Amino acid sequence: MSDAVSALNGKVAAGEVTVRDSGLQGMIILRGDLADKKLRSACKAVTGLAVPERGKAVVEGKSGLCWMSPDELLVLVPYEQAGEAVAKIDEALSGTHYLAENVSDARALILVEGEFGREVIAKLAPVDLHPDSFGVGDFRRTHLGQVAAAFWMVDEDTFAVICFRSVAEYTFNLLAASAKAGRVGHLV
Amino acid sequence: MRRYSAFAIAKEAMRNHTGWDRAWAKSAPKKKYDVIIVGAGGHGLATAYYLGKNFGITNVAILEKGWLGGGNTGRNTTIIRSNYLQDPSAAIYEKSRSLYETMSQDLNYNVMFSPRGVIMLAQTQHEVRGYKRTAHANALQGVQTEWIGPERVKELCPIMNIDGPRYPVLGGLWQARGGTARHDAVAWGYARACSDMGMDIIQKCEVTGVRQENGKVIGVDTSQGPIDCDKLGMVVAGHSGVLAQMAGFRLPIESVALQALVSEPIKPCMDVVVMANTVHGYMSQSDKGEMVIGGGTDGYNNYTQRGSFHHIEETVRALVETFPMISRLKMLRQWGGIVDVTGDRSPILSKTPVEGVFVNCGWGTGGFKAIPGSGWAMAELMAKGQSPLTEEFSMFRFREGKFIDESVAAGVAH
Amino acid sequence: MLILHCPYCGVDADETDLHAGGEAHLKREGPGSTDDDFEDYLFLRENPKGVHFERWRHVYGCGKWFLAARCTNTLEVFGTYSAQTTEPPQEIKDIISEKRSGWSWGNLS
Amino acid sequence: MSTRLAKQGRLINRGAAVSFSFNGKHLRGYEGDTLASALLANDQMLVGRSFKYHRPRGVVASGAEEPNGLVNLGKGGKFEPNQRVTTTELFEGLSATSQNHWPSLEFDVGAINTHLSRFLPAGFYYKMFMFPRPFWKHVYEPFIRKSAGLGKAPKDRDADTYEHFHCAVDVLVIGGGIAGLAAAKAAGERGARVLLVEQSAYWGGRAVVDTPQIDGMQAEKWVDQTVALLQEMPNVDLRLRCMGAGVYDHGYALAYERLTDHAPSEEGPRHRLWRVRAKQIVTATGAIERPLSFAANDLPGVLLASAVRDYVVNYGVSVGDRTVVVTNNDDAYRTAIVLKEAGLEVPVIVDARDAAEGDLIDQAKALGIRIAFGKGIAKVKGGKRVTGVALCNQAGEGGVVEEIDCDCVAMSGGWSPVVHLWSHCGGKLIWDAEQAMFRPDPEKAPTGDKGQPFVTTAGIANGHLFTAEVVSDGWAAGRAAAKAAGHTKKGAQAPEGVDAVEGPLSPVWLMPQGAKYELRAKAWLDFQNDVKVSDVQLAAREGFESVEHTKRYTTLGMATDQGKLSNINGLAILSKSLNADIPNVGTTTFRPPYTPISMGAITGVARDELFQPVRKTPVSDWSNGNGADNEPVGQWRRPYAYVRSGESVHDAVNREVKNAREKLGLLDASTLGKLIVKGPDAGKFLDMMYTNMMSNLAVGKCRYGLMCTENGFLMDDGVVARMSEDTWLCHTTTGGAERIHGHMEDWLQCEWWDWKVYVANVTEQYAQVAVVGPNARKVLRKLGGDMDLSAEALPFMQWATGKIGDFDARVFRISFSGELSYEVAVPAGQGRAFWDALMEAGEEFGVMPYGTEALHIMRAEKGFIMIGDETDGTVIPQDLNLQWALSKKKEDYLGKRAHERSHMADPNRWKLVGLETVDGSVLPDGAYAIAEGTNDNGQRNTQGRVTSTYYSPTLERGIAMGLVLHGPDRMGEVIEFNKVDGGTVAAKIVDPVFYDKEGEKQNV
Repeated sequence: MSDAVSALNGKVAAGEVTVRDSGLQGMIILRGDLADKKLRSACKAVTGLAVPERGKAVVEGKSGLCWMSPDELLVLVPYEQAGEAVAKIDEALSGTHYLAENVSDARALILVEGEFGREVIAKLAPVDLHPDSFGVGDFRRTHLGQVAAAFWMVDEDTFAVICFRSVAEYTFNLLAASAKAGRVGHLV
Repeated sequence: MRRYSAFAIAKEAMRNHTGWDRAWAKSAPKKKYDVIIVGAGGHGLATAYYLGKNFGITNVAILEKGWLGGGNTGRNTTIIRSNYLQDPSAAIYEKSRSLYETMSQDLNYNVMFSPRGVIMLAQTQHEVRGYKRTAHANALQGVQTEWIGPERVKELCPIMNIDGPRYPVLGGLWQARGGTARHDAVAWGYARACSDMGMDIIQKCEVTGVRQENGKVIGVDTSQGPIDCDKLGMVVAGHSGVLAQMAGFRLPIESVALQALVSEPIKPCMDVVVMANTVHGYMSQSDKGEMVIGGGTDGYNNYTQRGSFHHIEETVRALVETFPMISRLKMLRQWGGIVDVTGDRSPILSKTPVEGVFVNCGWGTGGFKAIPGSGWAMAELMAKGQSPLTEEFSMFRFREGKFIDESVAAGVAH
Repeated sequence: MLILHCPYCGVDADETDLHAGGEAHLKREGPGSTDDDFEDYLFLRENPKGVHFERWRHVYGCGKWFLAARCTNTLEVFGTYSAQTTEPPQEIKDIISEKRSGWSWGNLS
Repeated sequence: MSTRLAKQGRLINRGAAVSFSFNGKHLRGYEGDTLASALLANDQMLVGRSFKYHRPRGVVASGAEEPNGLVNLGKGGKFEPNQRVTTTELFEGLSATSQNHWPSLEFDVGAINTHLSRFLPAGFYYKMFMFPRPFWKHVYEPFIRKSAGLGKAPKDRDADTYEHFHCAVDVLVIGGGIAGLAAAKAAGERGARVLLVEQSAYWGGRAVVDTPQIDGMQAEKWVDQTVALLQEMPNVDLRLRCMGAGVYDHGYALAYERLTDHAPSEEGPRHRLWRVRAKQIVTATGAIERPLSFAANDLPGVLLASAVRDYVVNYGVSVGDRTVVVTNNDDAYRTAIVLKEAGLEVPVIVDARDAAEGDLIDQAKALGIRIAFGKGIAKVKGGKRVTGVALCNQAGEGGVVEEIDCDCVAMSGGWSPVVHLWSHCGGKLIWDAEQAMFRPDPEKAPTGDKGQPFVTTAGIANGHLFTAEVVSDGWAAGRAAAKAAGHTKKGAQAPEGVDAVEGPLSPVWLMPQGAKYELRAKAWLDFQNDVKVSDVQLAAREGFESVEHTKRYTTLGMATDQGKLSNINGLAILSKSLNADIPNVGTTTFRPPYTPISMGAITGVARDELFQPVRKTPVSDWSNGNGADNEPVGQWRRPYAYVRSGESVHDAVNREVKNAREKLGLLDASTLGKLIVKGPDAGKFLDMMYTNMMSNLAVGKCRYGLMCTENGFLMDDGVVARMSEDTWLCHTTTGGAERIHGHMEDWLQCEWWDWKVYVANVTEQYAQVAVVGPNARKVLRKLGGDMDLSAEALPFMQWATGKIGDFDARVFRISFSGELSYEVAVPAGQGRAFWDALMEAGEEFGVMPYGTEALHIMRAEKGFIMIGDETDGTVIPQDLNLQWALSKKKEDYLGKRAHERSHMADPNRWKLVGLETVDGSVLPDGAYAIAEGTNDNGQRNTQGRVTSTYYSPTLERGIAMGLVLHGPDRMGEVIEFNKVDGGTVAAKIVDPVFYDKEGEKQNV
């Protein structure tokens, strides 16, 4: 197949807090009964990870599972494996009521790296990002500025932000502008 | 009634203005009236005024639970226009606009009607088509409007950024005789005239019940005791649902908050009213110099007269994009009003299931401009049982699926 | 600026994450229904100055619709609950009755 | 004269001189000065002109309540009108000009109004300017507008940036005076997450000026110590130059942080708007001193007593050499004492009270200051500044008993708690007759999302005038707030304050009590808007009995200071005039913000490219680089046409249409919505969503579908393809993807929640390209791959997947143009490469991209409807002759019941037809078909309207579609359409399919 390019095609805005395109990432919408054994083992099979609790995400490298809603997971796998992962899930869940769609190209994954990354996000999202309230392992769907987005923390100084492909540039510029404007000094 | 004039003022000046009497009389409720109007806002007072002026019905009481003109009449952004698309709307709003032209003289009270002109901006191809359609409709409705290009828009409003990167201005619908008026003065002027015709304006008088006898209204219970009447007009905007409930029927309306704000006053820089519906904001400059700004309504039912701040934010964002210079002005004051919105966002002027009870509500975000026309039409409906201006605005139209939808041409209607 | 608790993802969602969907517990009227019932279903609303049952969608969050019992006069929220129900849960009715004397389910508040 | 003192000035750094300019005059001040203190230090007493009478005005206050000292600040992109001199910190190079005068501040023609003032009482404009009618718009109003309006309008684009910040705290403390500090400390010690904001540039509020004792030390020391302690606490954030602007429902509050106003050369945002979610809010917002209402109290040189004190203590500036203090309370004695100790003259303290005792009074006496009890000021003498006062008996009518020369008057009518933030969200007030003030009613606090009170008020703002009460009240409020937020750790005990013993104040609303009209007509209540005692009394006489009426009639409290100085005095005068108690007359509602905040701050980063999101397809960049003339469609920007150099947009559109019809056109169709609907009940569900049948669509086939709202109106359309036994793919319009997805979820979640259906929006997963024209098949074959694209293998209205070249493709044989057409979807990541490949391979076949206008024209030539053109929210399928798409077999679908209503079944609804002008011209957009006569409202009757109209390059004439009364039965009939200029155009009613009626071109 022809070489795919991510929406932001490697864009980077370096600074005290750096905003960068994380590149191609395999993503699968999986809707179904999250308590169902078949579904849980299928998730395990394609990511090697266990289904997270409500409001959480488990991510290791390019693989992960994010809790999107009571009947939806976002399955992360390496980009080139997305197709076969969907096929695996289809096979495992055939006969049950579920939906699995490859949406790797429908979204963009942006990394926000740096000490006051929390504050960069907090400038844009109506979410309590105090360390006591949000940390590594938590997953949140909300809006950044005027677009839908979801994020989790890769580590204490890194946020991973997902948005739709069509607004990747807007979201990137929004994050870059907020990073450039500097620290607030509140979330410490 | 003591006539107001420069001469009268000069005369009073010589005796330290000790000769002025009350603008409207203070009245206690009588036992019975031919007509009771509930709600001494602009629409209620205008209804009473035209009942007297056009039909000689002056045994009228206007009941107000707070102070007259204290509801949406005193909370809106005072825009007056009649460039509506649908025939019934154009008819009543143009009637209204034309009454505004001579209101100061008719009432001998300067309501400062200022036909400075209203531009509805077209910023998408869809809007271009919508407003060209409105212009064609208006031409047949006797409403003076004109489709104008971007250059003319800029000429009429130099502070506007017409080639914004996001939504360049493609043109606009221009109504030269639209404009603004002093909202409080409209209520005060009508109140003074009603009082002069011998009508009773009773403030701080809350209606607590609607009394009926075999399906016909016979009076109301109020915080100042029961009052009898032959006919009852409910003209209480945001609270229409509550009143209808007292009368035992429901209305196809919901009450939501509409917000507005003003900037600090600056020297004149904007001589027209501009409405930008794609970005959801509109702005004009008051005689005091404040930029008067409004936007859309909240999405949820609300009686608090407090809206959500993010709507203010969206509106200001939109207007900073359209008028970049306001970025360095400051918001002086923001406030909210409760508007009642119907299923098709057009008003209700109608008989009701209860004989003798008439309702005037559902003006949503567009009530102020309609005050005189609404009063005129409502008076005719109450006096004669029908009016060509109210024909299509019956509360029963929803049952038949016969809607009057203005959102067709514009996003928000103010 | 309201906050509503999303019963699905468990977060206290900011109003800007939500979309209001009007009165809840409406009974759909389809073909064969009378004009009165159909008008009632589509247009006539309680619009109370007081306790209101309404639909909200956590549109920027989990995307789920949920229901809320809220006072339109004070904006107090008595509780939020699943949209997959035709009546508010008893516990929420109890909370309301306790806070708004004289209120009862089904009557206009 | 006003000047800089040799000593004093705790806030200024005499080591650092700062130069600035006022009205072009170059002046010097010190670091730490406000513009007000610096102007006074330079003897610039006159700072502006009033709104109505253009009276000369000087600084009255020292804080946010200042009504007179408003200036134009800065230049170009940093220009800002109406900046308050008392809250503007001095910086190097600051340049300010005074406002609202012509030609100059010293000589202002508008000042003629002050001589006409007796002809311009409250509301005069309601009573005149009515004749002749046109004069209001053309003569009177322009004049009034010109003389009103204060500052200049900015001209240039804002050169600064702004930002927002969201945070959630347990306790938000507003106000950094001793009450606020005590509250923050108490809350912080108990483990609460605390944000403490102070609008000014320093901590301590009034206490640091009046230096009482707290915990056995000078207030200033206590403040420094406490601030240091708070800065040590990790759970406490302190912010100076950050004003609590507004309190909203459910614990939402706005704080307005001014980051670089005091240092414009610094990098970064100018303002930051904090959107705080607080479990509890403590408003420790202090109080504002009230002016006294005596004749000519508006002259430059008449200030609040506290302000005179502030200028000496904080800035080492004396407003005058000889200051007369006039008061009805003890506090103002502090001013006299401070002045005396600074070596300045205080000829007399005019005390309206008959007698009073207290420490301060003794102290004043000990300093040898004369005190005149029972006296008042009959009149202040002077023109552009104070030259003296005439004393009278407070009990009398103003007969002058003595005249005293002075160049400054320090007045105090008592203190009004700042209750604005308490009131913003519904907190109620009670009238405290003893202290003559409104203060918060603790029983009626604003309530939050659980119905719980979430605002408490502390200190002077809560009606406690004395240090001891202020600090303990602040401490208690902080502790209570922390507790309410769930934090109960042990903390230190309440701080203890010590006060001078003061006697009670006696309310003075008018000076002298029985002032004659001449005096009342010169006694100002609202300085900026020129509202005088006589105006409020006139309003009362004329029946404006509600305080809201009076406020609006006289404009009292409507100026940029929002009545901070005038509300209570005005209210008192009104209630006296009505012989009613103040609480019965009520107070006006307070609206956010506390003081004005910049529109820039409200906008935040959402300007220019970040104003709104621009959605892009994988092909957008290519289009923008190749002449795309974009039109906004929702948040997308779609190419309207690809314009080549030397041609007009119109030429381009015609070229694109012709080329697609004759050779090969490409359309970026990626914006079309794509929804996957899957599950055992998916078919049943789609049968409810669409008016026509979808459950019986065969796998591999496509069907055009219509969607109606439950109210019966057309809401969307698109091609539905069946992917597998339990999976459908629904295409929506460009604007429709999110809307229709939400619509489906709504019905699934809220109505048919037991149905087994999942929906996923995969719109952006694919780049979709419409390959259109006689050469469509050729170009795809040339790209190669493994798909059989022959008419036999892939006939019209079917779809297949496979490889085209090395692209994973899903190919739909659907056509919106009437040409041979393939819509090819490839993964978005390969979209651009696919487009490039098509452009390259298509070269030999005459490929050209085309935009939305060509798309519209081609569909119109084929008589296909367009949602948004033929539909407008009032149109039902029957109007468009789409009955065939309304399933008879189905018992129910959204809109079916609605269509049974009388008006929708009405045979007289306008119906879709084609229209051809007799002269071949293009019908005007939105024209109406006129009918005979007029309706009851005198409006011309109509019988139809144009819904789309274009020039057809294919047919080389104008073609249109429209809705016409009984249209389909009137084929061939000619009707007239109106033109805005009054003329009409004749058009023939024809079949809406103008081109290739048999569809031969698409079925090959």
